[in-house]
Amino acid sequence: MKKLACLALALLIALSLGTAVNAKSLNLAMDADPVSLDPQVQLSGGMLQYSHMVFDPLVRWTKEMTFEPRLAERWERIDENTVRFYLRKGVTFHSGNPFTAKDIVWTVDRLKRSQDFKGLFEPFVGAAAVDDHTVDLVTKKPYPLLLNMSTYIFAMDSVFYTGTDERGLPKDAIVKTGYSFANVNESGTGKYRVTHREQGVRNVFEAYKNYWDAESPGNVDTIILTPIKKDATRVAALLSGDVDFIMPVPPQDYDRIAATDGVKLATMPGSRVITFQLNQKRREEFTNPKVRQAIVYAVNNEGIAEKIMKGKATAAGQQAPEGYLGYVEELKPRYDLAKARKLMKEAGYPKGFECTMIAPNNRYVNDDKIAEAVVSMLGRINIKVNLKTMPKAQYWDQFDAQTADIQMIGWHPDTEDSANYTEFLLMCPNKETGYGQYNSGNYCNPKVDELILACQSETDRDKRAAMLQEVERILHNDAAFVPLHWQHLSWAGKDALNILPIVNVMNFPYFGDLVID
Amino acid sequence: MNAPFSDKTKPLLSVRDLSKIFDISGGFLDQLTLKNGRLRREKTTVKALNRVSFDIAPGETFSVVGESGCGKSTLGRTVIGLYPPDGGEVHYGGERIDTLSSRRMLPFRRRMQMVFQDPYASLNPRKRVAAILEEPLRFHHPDMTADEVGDRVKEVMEQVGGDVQWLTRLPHEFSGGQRQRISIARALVVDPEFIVADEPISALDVSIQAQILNLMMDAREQRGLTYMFIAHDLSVVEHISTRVAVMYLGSLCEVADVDRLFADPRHPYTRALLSAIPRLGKKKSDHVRLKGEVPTPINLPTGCVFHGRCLYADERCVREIPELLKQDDGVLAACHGVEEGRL
Amino acid sequence: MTDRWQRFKKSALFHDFKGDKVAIVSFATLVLLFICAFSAPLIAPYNPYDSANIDIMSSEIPPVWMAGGTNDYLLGTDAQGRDLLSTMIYGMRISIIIGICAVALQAVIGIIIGLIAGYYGGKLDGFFMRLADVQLSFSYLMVAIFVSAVLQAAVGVGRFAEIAVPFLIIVIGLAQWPQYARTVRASVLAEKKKEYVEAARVTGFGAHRIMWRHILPNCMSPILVLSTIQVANAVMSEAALSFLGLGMPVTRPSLGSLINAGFEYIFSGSWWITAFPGVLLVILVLAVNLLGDFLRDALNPKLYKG
Amino acid sequence: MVAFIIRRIVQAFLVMFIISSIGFAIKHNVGDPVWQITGISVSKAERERIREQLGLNDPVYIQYINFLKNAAHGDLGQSYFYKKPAADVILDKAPATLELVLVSSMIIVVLSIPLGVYAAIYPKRIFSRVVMGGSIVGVSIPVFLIAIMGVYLFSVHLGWLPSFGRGATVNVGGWRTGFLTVDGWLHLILPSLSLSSIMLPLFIRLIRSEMMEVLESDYIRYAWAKGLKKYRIWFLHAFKNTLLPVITVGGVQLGITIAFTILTETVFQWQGLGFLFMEAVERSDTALLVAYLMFVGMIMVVVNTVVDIIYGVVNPTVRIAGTK
Repeated sequence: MKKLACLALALLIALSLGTAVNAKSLNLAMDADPVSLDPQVQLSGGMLQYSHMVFDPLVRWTKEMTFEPRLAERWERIDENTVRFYLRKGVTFHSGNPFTAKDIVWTVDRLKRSQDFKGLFEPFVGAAAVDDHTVDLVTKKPYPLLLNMSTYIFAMDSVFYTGTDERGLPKDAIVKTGYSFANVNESGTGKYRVTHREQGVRNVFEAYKNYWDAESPGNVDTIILTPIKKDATRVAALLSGDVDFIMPVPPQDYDRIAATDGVKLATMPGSRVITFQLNQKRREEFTNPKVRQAIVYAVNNEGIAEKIMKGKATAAGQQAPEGYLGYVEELKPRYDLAKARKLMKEAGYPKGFECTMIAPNNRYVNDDKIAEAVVSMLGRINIKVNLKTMPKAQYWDQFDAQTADIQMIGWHPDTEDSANYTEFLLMCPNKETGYGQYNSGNYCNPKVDELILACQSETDRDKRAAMLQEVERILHNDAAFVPLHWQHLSWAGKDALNILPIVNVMNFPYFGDLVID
Repeated sequence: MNAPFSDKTKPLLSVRDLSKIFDISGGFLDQLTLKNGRLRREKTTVKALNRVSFDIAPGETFSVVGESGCGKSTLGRTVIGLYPPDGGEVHYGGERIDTLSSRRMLPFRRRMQMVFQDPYASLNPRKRVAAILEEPLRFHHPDMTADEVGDRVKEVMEQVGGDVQWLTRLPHEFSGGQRQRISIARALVVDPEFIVADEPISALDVSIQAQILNLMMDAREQRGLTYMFIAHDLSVVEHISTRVAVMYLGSLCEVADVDRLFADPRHPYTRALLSAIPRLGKKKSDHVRLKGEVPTPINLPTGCVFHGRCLYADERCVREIPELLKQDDGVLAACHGVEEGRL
Repeated sequence: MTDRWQRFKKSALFHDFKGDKVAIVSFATLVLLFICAFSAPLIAPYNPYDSANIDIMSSEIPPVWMAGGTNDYLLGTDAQGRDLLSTMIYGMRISIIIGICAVALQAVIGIIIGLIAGYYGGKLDGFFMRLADVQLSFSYLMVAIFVSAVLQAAVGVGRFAEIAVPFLIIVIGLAQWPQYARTVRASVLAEKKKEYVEAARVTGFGAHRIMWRHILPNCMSPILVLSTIQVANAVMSEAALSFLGLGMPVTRPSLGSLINAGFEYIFSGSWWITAFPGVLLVILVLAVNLLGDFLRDALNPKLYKG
Repeated sequence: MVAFIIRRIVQAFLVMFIISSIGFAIKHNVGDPVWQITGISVSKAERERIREQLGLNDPVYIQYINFLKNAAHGDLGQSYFYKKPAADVILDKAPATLELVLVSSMIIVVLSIPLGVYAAIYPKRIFSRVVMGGSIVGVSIPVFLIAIMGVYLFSVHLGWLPSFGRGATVNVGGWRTGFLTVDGWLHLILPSLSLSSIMLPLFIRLIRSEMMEVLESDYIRYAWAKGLKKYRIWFLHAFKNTLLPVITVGGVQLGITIAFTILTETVFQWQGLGFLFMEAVERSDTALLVAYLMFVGMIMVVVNTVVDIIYGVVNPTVRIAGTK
């Protein structure tokens, strides 16, 4: 019976490919597809994109980086540790179960157990149901980012996920590497249900008929998501008309897509900063701030942004992009080759030195090409760099072991907040607290640590901004890292798609709101 | 040079009970067969030599004759050490040589040489004649100067009737007869005392055969060589040999001085062979016809290997292997009939 | 030396060569490419390894005859701003070095094993040939991928650029030895039966001397023909590995990694980054293959099939 | 025959053992899977706990013994990415590759035999020269270059053919086939042509040279002398004897074809084993890597066996290779 159903479904898909015009279906190609149907199994861009299609969060980010009510209709701060959410009524899960405050309590409990999310929800005590449609989120101490974190609370159907499945295993188990009920079944409140999933090959999402958001203009009933990993193949698929929408778009093809009739390109500045870290423990030279500054001055990051990123990146002089609390207007990119050479001479290395560099080749946009360009730029101040690029699967191991003197890392804060950059990348590495987990430069400045720790419980926005900006200035003057650019986000699709209204800086296109003309 | 072995009373080469078995059954897995539903390991072997014994005295030309496939080439190769024997002993100049390591064997390599049948295959096609001749010399006499080597090569070349100009050429530029001269020169260049000649003329044109034979006989005269001459052509053997051994299916039938053998063959197989030689004035009815065909050496007949084809075979011949026994006149024959005086 | 040359001029091989236009043209092409490759520092307009010559701001300049092209860069520049012509010449040098050395390595391993297996036979032969069977049942590409994964981890990452060339030589060399071993073994088995080998043994020569000085020279024509084919194969293998991202690093590109790097630009209009190295690679491999074809016809060796 | 079977079984075990060892050797070199299954902001301690849970902290030999134990029961481990047993994933993806290889093999057979035979019979004709010239050019173009050019020309430029993937597939008893839909066939064209581009020229040349050799032989001359019809001579006598070496080489080449699927499938995003393999390398999905190696090794042993048997059927004068 199951086989017959599969057969019928496959035939249906085959037919629908031929008659896609009236059905308002979307053929979507991304670089990867969701690794699981369980939204809490992994914290990654792909999983959050999936979560926004199939599940709904309490609140979500708008394009302007404000909060938009979703399952929570409104919210208010009750005391310094608690925010009360008033939930939408009449919402049902895909299973048909009604959505209540119990589901939020259950979801937050599970988030605190999830290996990937427990870190983010560490400041939380938990959620408490006040009544069926009111729930309190309680933190351990005043927490300025409570709403930011609420965007991660995607309501899961507590009834559906409770109990044991036919194998006798608990349905709520979070399993990363094998079977679990939640990995292959879903019941969310989102616009789309997963009707067919062949991992890595094809995923079909169909609109849920009892979806609560009747005001959304979105008119896409079926989404067929195909992962296409190789950039050129993804672009070829769009250009040959095999798919309607691709993300991300490789910069080298921006012009071509923009110039092709029938397809269009949409880009937006992003908040992922690409940097190099100079390891002061491996290289004595890098402990000298003049050498670090010389390197920053030698790197023409505006050239990289213009040429390698085809102008679709913003050259950076600090960690946080414009719009973030910590952003400091006057910290600009500092390319100046003459000054770089002078600094090298002052530091006592007019003849330069030799060192090693590693970078991934499939993690960030054009990561290997950027690294290669930086190698030749450093060559101009006589620093001879041996570069090795590798797939991300091997990269993080090497990064963590700090096998090279200069290492690339890009960072996008899960909290959409300035402090997050510094906490992971530049605070003094500390095994107990976990701060500085990705600080392979081993930069350590107690003043920076002090400021970041203080701002974690500072709920006054202006005071907090001042602290974060102070941090950026210190890092800038110390040349604590080599800032390159903020990657732009890019999407491309057929002309009939109204892409711009649904995309945002987090790179979670809200496909539920997509309108196809 | 040959002084220690000029003693004519002691044999130069002595072969005792020499046996050689070739295993043609392949690897372990190929030996497995299914018999009556059970897996068994079976070896397939060819008994090329069965307890062959003879002596060769210094200065002799000892010929071994027999049909093709009778094991005479194997005998030559085993004697000279190309094949390790599976039984028996080979003594040379009083010393047992079949068990020597290749290093201990080296001095004998210089004293024993071989001439091969196929002049096209026996010269390395990639080497110039000079190299073919010089290499053995340099190998055995590392202390010789280049001039000495050159002189020695030229000398041998002249002796075999070759031209000094041949030295710079490659083997494919020569005719079969010329190549065989070069082969002989290669054997002679290390100044051996004993040469195994494995049908050295059978691949040559008839007109050339005599020249090569004469060359070999001249060399024997000049150098006091001892030959073991392997042939299937009795008429040639008659001319050059001092003694003749007749072989059949890996066993010796008869060993005798050449005159005795041709005048008075004892073994029925020798008789049949001799009767096949065309001679003037010979009646056709004298021709002894053998029945049947040569059996395969994979499954040797019981008793006398010749019994299946022998006109005189009786029940004892089927049962018992005859010994090579000395007759009154010194002829050795392995035949129950001869022993019993039936023949 | 002149003597040898005279003799070579009289040989059948040279006679055939003179009569074969395709062989002459491909040989001339090959000689030209080799000269270009090995005099790269002299003839290439720029040194692509010297970062002083590389400016990111002059990336993706089209060839001189196209709109936007400049006389400075005859065939344009690549995505890093390197002169494409110079990069190709240097890249070809790397491809050729890897190709030839990898074949030399396979040949050495294969010939030693083939000689030993063929000459001694028995268990040794069985062992090596089983090993060759097993390895051949995986194609060289897969073997190369494994070996490269293992070796890459073994050498660490820092110095990879410096050891990349010997690394690829070893990878391709280890992946391809069975071809040689089988061909050599087959020839040795045929040669071993010939009487000149017995003559050598009768003279008392040791096994090594017989194998190397007597048998091996007679196996040269299949080895020569196989070697030309294998050089072409090795150049292609290197390109394939580089295409999969397992080959030469981007800072010292071979033709294969140039094609791979350019592949991403094929839709963007900068087709020359992948097209020119691609054409050069095809010409190089084609010339070697045509020459191999000629040798095969002229020497008519029995190659081991399969 | 007994020897033959035992030899094959021994060889299969040998292959499997070597592969599993190699698989294990590279397992620790293709990266740490824990990085692939966790988000980047997960803490170090949390990662260490996962590693411990997965048994990745055990000594290598213990992991290897555990692996062999499980493998003996047919369990090749769990794919981290697919969250399923690796063997299941392999079996899921195998149809795609097998169909691709099958279609390319068909293309090779259908084209190479007539072209090779023609070029052998009429070596001087213009068309033969074109075929032979074309084939040597074909041998000299890397398969990925042909694939790229194909996509550029037929998909992007002309828009005639799809550029990636298998298109619509139909599940027939667990075998997901692209043969039953028009879309599936359209998707097959470019990948199968690219894949056959490497072997087709080789086969044309092989068939031609073998056929020419046979045509030169004495018994064919004798057949001419007997006055047999030319088609009878060409196809019944000469071609039949040409087949033997072609079959032997063909079997080995099939293995190479399977490896070249890695290149073709990468360019076309063909969801088969080759693509899976490269993805598994990139994701350090080590159980899949080992399972893939063992699967391909198994296929090769089977193919070699079949080739030997066919060889024996086509030419009864030689018994199955490896027996006396």
